[in-house]
Amino acid sequence: MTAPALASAPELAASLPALPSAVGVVLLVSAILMAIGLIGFLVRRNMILMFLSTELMFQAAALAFVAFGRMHLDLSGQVFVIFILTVAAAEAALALALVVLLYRRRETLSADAWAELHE
Amino acid sequence: MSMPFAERLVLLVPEMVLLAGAIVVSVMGLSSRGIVRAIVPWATIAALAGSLVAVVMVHRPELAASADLPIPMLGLFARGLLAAIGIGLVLITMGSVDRPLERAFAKGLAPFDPMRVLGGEFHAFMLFSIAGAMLVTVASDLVWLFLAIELSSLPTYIMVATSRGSRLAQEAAVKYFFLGAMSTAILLYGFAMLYGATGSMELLAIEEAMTSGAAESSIAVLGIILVILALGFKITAVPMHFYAPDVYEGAAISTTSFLSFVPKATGLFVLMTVLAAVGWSADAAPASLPPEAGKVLWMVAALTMTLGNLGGLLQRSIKRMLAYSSISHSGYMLVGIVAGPQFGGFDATLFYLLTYGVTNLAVFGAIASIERQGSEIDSFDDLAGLRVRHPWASAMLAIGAASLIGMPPLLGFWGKLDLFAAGLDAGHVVLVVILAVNSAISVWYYLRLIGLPIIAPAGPRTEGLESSPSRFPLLAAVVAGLGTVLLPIMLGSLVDAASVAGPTAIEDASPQAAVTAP
Amino acid sequence: MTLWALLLAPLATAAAICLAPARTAKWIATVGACTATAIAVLAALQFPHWTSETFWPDERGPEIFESLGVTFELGLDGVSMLMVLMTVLLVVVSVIGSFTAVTTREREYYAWFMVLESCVLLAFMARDAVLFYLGYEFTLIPMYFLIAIWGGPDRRPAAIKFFIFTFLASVVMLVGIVYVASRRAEHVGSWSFLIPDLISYASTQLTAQEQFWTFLALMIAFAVKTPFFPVHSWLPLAHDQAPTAGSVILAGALLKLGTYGAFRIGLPMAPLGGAELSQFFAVIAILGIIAAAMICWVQKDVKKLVAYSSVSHMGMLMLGMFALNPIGVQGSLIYFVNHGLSTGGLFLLIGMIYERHHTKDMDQLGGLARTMPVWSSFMIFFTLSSVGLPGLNGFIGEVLCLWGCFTSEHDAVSGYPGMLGPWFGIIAIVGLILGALYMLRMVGAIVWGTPKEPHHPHDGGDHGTRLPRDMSPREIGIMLPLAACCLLIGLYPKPILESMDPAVRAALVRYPDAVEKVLAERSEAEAAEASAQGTVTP
Amino acid sequence: MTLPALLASAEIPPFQGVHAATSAPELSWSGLLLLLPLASMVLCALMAMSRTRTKLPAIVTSVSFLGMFVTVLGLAFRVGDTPVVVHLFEWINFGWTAATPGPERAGEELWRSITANVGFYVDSLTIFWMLFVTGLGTLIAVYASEYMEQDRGVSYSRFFFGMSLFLLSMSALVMADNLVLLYLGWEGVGLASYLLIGYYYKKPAAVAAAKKAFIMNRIGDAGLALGIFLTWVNYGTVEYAPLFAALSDPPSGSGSWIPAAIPFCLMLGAFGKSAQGPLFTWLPDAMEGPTPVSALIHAATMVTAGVYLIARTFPLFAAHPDSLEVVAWIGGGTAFLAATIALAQHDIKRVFAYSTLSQLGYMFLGLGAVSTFGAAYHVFTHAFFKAALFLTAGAVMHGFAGQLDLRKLSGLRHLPGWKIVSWAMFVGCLWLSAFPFTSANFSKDAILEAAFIMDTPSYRFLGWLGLFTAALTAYYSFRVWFRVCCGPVSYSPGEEDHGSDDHHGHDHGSPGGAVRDHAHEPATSAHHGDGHGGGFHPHAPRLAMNLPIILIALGAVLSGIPAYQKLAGGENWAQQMVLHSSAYQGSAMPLAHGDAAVEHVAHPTVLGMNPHLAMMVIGGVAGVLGIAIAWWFHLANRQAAANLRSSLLASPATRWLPILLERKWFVDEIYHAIFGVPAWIASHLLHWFDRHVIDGLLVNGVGRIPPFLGRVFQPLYSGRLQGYAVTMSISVGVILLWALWAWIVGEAPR
Repeated sequence: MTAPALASAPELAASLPALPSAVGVVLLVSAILMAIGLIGFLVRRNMILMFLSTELMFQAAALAFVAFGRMHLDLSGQVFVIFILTVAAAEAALALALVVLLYRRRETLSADAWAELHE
Repeated sequence: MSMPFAERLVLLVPEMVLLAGAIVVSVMGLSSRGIVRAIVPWATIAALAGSLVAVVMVHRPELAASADLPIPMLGLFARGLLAAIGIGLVLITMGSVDRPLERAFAKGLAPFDPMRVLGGEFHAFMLFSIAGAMLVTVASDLVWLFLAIELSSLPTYIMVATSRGSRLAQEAAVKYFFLGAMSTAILLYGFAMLYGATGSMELLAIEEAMTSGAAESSIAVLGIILVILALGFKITAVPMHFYAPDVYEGAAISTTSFLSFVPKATGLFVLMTVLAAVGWSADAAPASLPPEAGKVLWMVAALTMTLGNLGGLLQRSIKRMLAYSSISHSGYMLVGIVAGPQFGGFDATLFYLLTYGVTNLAVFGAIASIERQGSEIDSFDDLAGLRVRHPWASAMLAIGAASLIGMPPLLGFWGKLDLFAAGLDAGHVVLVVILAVNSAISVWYYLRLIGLPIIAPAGPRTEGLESSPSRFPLLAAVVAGLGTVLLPIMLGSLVDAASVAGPTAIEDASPQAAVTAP
Repeated sequence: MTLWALLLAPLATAAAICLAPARTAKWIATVGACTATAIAVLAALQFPHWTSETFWPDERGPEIFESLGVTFELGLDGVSMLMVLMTVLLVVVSVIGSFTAVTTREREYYAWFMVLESCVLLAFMARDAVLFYLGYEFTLIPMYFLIAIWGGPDRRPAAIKFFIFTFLASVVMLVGIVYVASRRAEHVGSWSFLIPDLISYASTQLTAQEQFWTFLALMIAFAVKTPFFPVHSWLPLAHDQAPTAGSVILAGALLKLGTYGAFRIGLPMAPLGGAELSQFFAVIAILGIIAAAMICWVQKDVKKLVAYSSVSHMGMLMLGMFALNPIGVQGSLIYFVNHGLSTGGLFLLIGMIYERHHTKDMDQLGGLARTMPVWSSFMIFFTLSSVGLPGLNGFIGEVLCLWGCFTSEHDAVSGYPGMLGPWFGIIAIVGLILGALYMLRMVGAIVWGTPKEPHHPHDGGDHGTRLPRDMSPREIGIMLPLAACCLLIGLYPKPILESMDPAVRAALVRYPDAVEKVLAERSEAEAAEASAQGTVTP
Repeated sequence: MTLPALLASAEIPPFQGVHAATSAPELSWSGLLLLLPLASMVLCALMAMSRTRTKLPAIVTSVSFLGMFVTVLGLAFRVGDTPVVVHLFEWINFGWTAATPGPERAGEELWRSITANVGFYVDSLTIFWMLFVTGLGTLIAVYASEYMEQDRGVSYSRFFFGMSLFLLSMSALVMADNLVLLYLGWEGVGLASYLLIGYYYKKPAAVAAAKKAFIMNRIGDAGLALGIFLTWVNYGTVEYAPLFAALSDPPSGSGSWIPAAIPFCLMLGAFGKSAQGPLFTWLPDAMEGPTPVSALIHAATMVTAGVYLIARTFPLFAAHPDSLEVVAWIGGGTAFLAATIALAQHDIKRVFAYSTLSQLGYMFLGLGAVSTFGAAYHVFTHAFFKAALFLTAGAVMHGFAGQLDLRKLSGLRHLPGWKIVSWAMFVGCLWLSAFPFTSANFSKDAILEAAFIMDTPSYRFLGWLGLFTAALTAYYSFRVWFRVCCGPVSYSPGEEDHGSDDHHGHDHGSPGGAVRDHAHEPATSAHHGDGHGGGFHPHAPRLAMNLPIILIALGAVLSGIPAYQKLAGGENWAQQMVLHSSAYQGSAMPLAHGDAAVEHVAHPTVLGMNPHLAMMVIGGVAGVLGIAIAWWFHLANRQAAANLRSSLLASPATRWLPILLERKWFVDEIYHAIFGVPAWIASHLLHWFDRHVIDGLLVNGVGRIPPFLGRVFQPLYSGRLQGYAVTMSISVGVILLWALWAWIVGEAPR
């Protein structure tokens, strides 16, 4: 099913000269998403929110993959996104389990509560 | 180029063995019969041994050459090394997981509760992680690479959290997990950039795009640097190394020993693979790395070894000191990668990884073999005068530390010599001098590992020390220590094994050719 | 085969000591050390002719690190033969000399001593630079233990400083060696660390600048080990704190590794660098001669005094070496042996006093000539050997070093142009006077004068009763061979000088041209500067 | 007339150069000169070990010395006018091919070598020197066998060990065929001197004196070594025969400073050994040693080694006449200075020690005035009379329990058993005063005469200074004799019987004891005015001491024979010995040796007289005058001396004179202030610098850098998860920005 689309890709690319700028916009969004995720990760003390921020960063990368896949007219970018989602799910499970464990121990979700190990 | 799927699958037999072993082990761990649970570590070792045999049998050059790998023979040495060191790591772990629980079960103080035992899972996670690390070396595209890295990483987070009941372990797990997730995001972003620059997920295709100039170089540079930095987390390289001291200190000693080797090896393998894919390989003539990436790598190497050693000087905790030591050794190994495959740099790094792995086993095993009232020791004060009651452990500590210093004729020296040679061959005189000075700085704190047990008189703190109930950590230490002393005798074959892996092209299988390529 | 046996005999002894009961340790060690001596003498007898220019035996060793061409190749020439003989002699003496001094952890002590001997011998016999480095570096470990376990009150910091200081310097040397090897590999196409290979490449193919840096890198290690004046500060501490036998072997063998390295690797490897830097190192050497001698003069601790005198002597030795002519280099080589014998003897004698009186303080001792006449005679003898009295060994080395320095000038009578010349010698000769000054001060304070022995409250303990007041036959027995060697070398140095001659000339073979070249460049530079100024001023 | 002018106007036979030496392997038995003392040394050491209490060491030593004397006699009959080289065995000897033969000899294989073997260069000068060295050595060994008898045991053996070592070294020094072997002997005699001065090692003064002697000598030795090195650098050899041959070539005129510096360096060596000029202070202190040692080493033989050195290497000096003038000035100055100090000393041995200095000064003046004969002959005569003086002083010391203060001894002449000593001392003093027609008069005159013959203002001044010093010499020598041997009998024992034996040694060494004794001194001497108080009986010397005293005094008398020969119109034997050696032959200039060279030249005159005659007259007058003054102050009117001193001290204008003389011109103090204290301070500073700056600041400081840097980075490891995250992200950001910037910058020129 993808074969004809791929076959026609060069024409498609030639017919859409504005495409790179479109990809650029998506990439920009991806970068902004990444930045938001990072900033969220850095400033939020709640571990669940922090984890959500990392998810945001993952999705920023996924967005970039999609954008580049579109740019190269290659489906593997989108395939990668599927895997990212899977891994993100696994990480989420792990994260939540961990958070529960930690909450039991300290009864707080603040990351700052865990600073016993230091120089 | 490509080959039937079934044949390709043969290359993955070692990983399959491990995964199968992991499943079996995790089930066995839930058995209500103590004897079955006691077999778990042995089953783990059996899986690793089987995997080792499988690696040697299946990783044939012609098979590897047709598997679209940027460094076809990396898998042979790397996977063999992982399996072999893995056996030692399992030995060090023996008797430490679930110990109070098992004792209670044995004495009948508590009824068996499958929800509370961890042994099976723990060992399964070890196998999963090692399997992930192995997969990295036979990954032919970015998706594989990413999945393999995650397979290797995710179990380690849980291992840290569950390695011991202490709060510290949980704190370590928090730090490790969250920072790990962040670095994974960065890695993903880097992969995205690479993909964007070259338009392909296939590593060989990326290589072709990079070397032919078809790639968008600015995005590629960005991608490479992001990948390097993100992998810095796995190999504890500056600036992504900050978690290491805390995590190493917080986790149980057995897990720390695991962390100091398997993730680091994974990171290095990925780094080599990715860099080879972007043109830093001997069969790309001339091998080239975007200069900015090369400089970043150079700086990272120099800073990593320096900051690692500087940090190591100030520690009172053995595990924390070993964390810094591990950071600095990552810096040393990066020198080989900076030098590049055409000067035998990857060979040197791989060989160094071997020496580091063996030596580390000796040190960690020795420390794991001693404890105080059932909990592990972690202060230098505990080591004073150790030789009186624990001669073997102190001897292995001394040998291990001497090897980590790079004292000839121990194994560590030869690794360092190889790095020196590669670095100087590639013309990185300053970097090598930094390496040399760093190994002198490291003497400072390693000397305490040598001196305190053997020289210092037994202090009040040494009174309560006893051997850990399992003798296998000590066995691992002694075997590794003897290896440190005796392996230099068969240096030739070890280096050959590492050299086969380094050159990215099968044609240049002889090490000389790679080294002396004009 | 003999050399392998020589290398393995001490190791086997060490293993035997570890396995046997503790009270037999010293006897096993004695037997082992004597066996090594016997093997060394055997090697000396087998040595084809003392004036052979090539190494003996001339056979390839097994490769141990094929990809880098590291080879386990042993071989001796006149110089290393001499070093080996001295080392085995000193080890025997030190082992026997430790019988009563070391009473704790005897097995470990003698085992480490044997390991140390093996390392030193390996460094002297190695024909491969990495092998040399191996022996050179591993000596640190046994020595570290010897100092840190059986040493004086400040032993731990002393041992650590010793270890780190010399380690830091020697890794720099390793960088230098590997650099040369890598350049050679690039040029020739295959790696080799064999010293002759490296030398024949480096001395001819490297540029002047490369040779300069190579030489500097190598000499940093050797200067610290030797030690040169500003980087000597580990030595007095180490000597002061080491047990007697440790000091003996430190002075006699370990310091010689530095000078031997400078002779075997440093000088021939980078002639242009050596020529360029010879003045610099000579100035440092002279500074060391004089400054260390003056520091000796105000020492109260006898052992520290002798330690600083080592620094002063090593300055003289290096001055001879940097004369870059056969006289000076011969002198410095024979100085290796002399210093080992006389300083070793002095350390042993001081150790005997320390065993008896538990002090090394000059102010607390005096007039020992009365209570210990035999000891005093030996003390005076070795002092005289140390100050370079003609007829004893010290003189030969000292006079040849200075001699070489004097004639080391452009258009020298010796036919070997050098960079130093009479002015260097005239300043260095002050060391002769200062040497007598501080050594006689020591002798005057402890041998002569009104008898004075320290009060030791815990006398009658373990040491006081077992040792005779004066030297025991065992102690006389270990001093006699040293004294005999001193006398023999002093009166008939000819065989030694002859046996070293080919090695010396081989080491210097590129120097006349190198010196000429450096001198020519300097005069050109001066001329250019002068002409530049000449054009500016008018 | 300046030297070059003298050279130009000389009507002397054309200069021939030093006779080429011939090799004489058949004379290798002369190696006995080394073997005999070596054997005796070894035997003494063995006897010390076996703790013998017999006189065996003395016997062995005396016999071996006698054997040496016989050997020298044998050599004297075998060796004629040509020097002979006897090769014994190889010592330092190796060679190599010159790498760069130099432009004029390009292409040649040039063989260079360092050759310093153990071999003898035997010519008449050698034999002349060895004759009196071994002869006196034998006699003094016999003397010492009795003198040291209280010390029988280990110390006795040790003493004779030292004596043997001394003669061994001395014969190496004198017989050597190269400068390096000479240096061996040179240091060897220094060592022997060190060991023997420090013989009474429990006395701090003796230990200090020994050390001082060795150090002062070592300074000289450094000069000698310097001279040797420079000689080789310039001439390519240190063996006499090739060296003299090289000197016979016309000078190459390279203009190098080295050949001109050589004599000055050698001179420094000679001054050190002979206690001249700036290096004189060790010799008076050396009198702490046993008296036979003072007699043999510090008066008769060792201290003349400097004279020997200059005489032996005279061709080197003659090539640079400026150096000779310096020698003359140093010699003349020391002669005068030492004589003035001797005026005010009370210790007999010290007086004699300063007289030795003074006489050595004459010898150097002689060398400087180009009269090697005068110098050598004075060495010869001086050896005998000074040995005699010391031996008599030793006998007094031996007999009076260490008493040497000439104020506390009187009228020995009249005591039973002391006749021989008194008259031998008289002979010594008379000779020392250079009384007319004594041998010393001839030898001293030869020196002074030469100074006048040089006829330059500076030499003339030195000549007059020498004459004035001669008067002083006569005064102080007879001051001793008149005080000690004449006048009323009175004595008080010394504080120790030479502090030698072990059971007395402890308490005598302490300075406190000495002070106490001095404090009690007036009462003691008054009480024991009759000389028999407190049960003290001086024990007069017995045969073993008397015999050598007689023989040496006789030798002093007979040492005039060569001069009498000359007066009788014959050949002066001693002069012939010197003239046939390098001391004359190499000197490329007319030497003031009296006959052959000088008498044909128009002489300058002294007070209208021929210098030779003038010296006889003026010297004689000066001597008699000195003796007369001594007689007035120290025999006829002893109180006058004390009065004079106190009146001098009373006047501020003159008080410096006695103080300066008694305190030896403060030379020791000045040296201490100029060299000792600064060196001490510098050493302490260096030690401080070494410990605190090099080790403390630099080494430990560098050592502290890594931990310090580690601490700088420590705050980054705060333990807070997000702290780490921030650091990581910022670092990643910075690196990315840098990469971007680098990429843009790098991209631009691409």
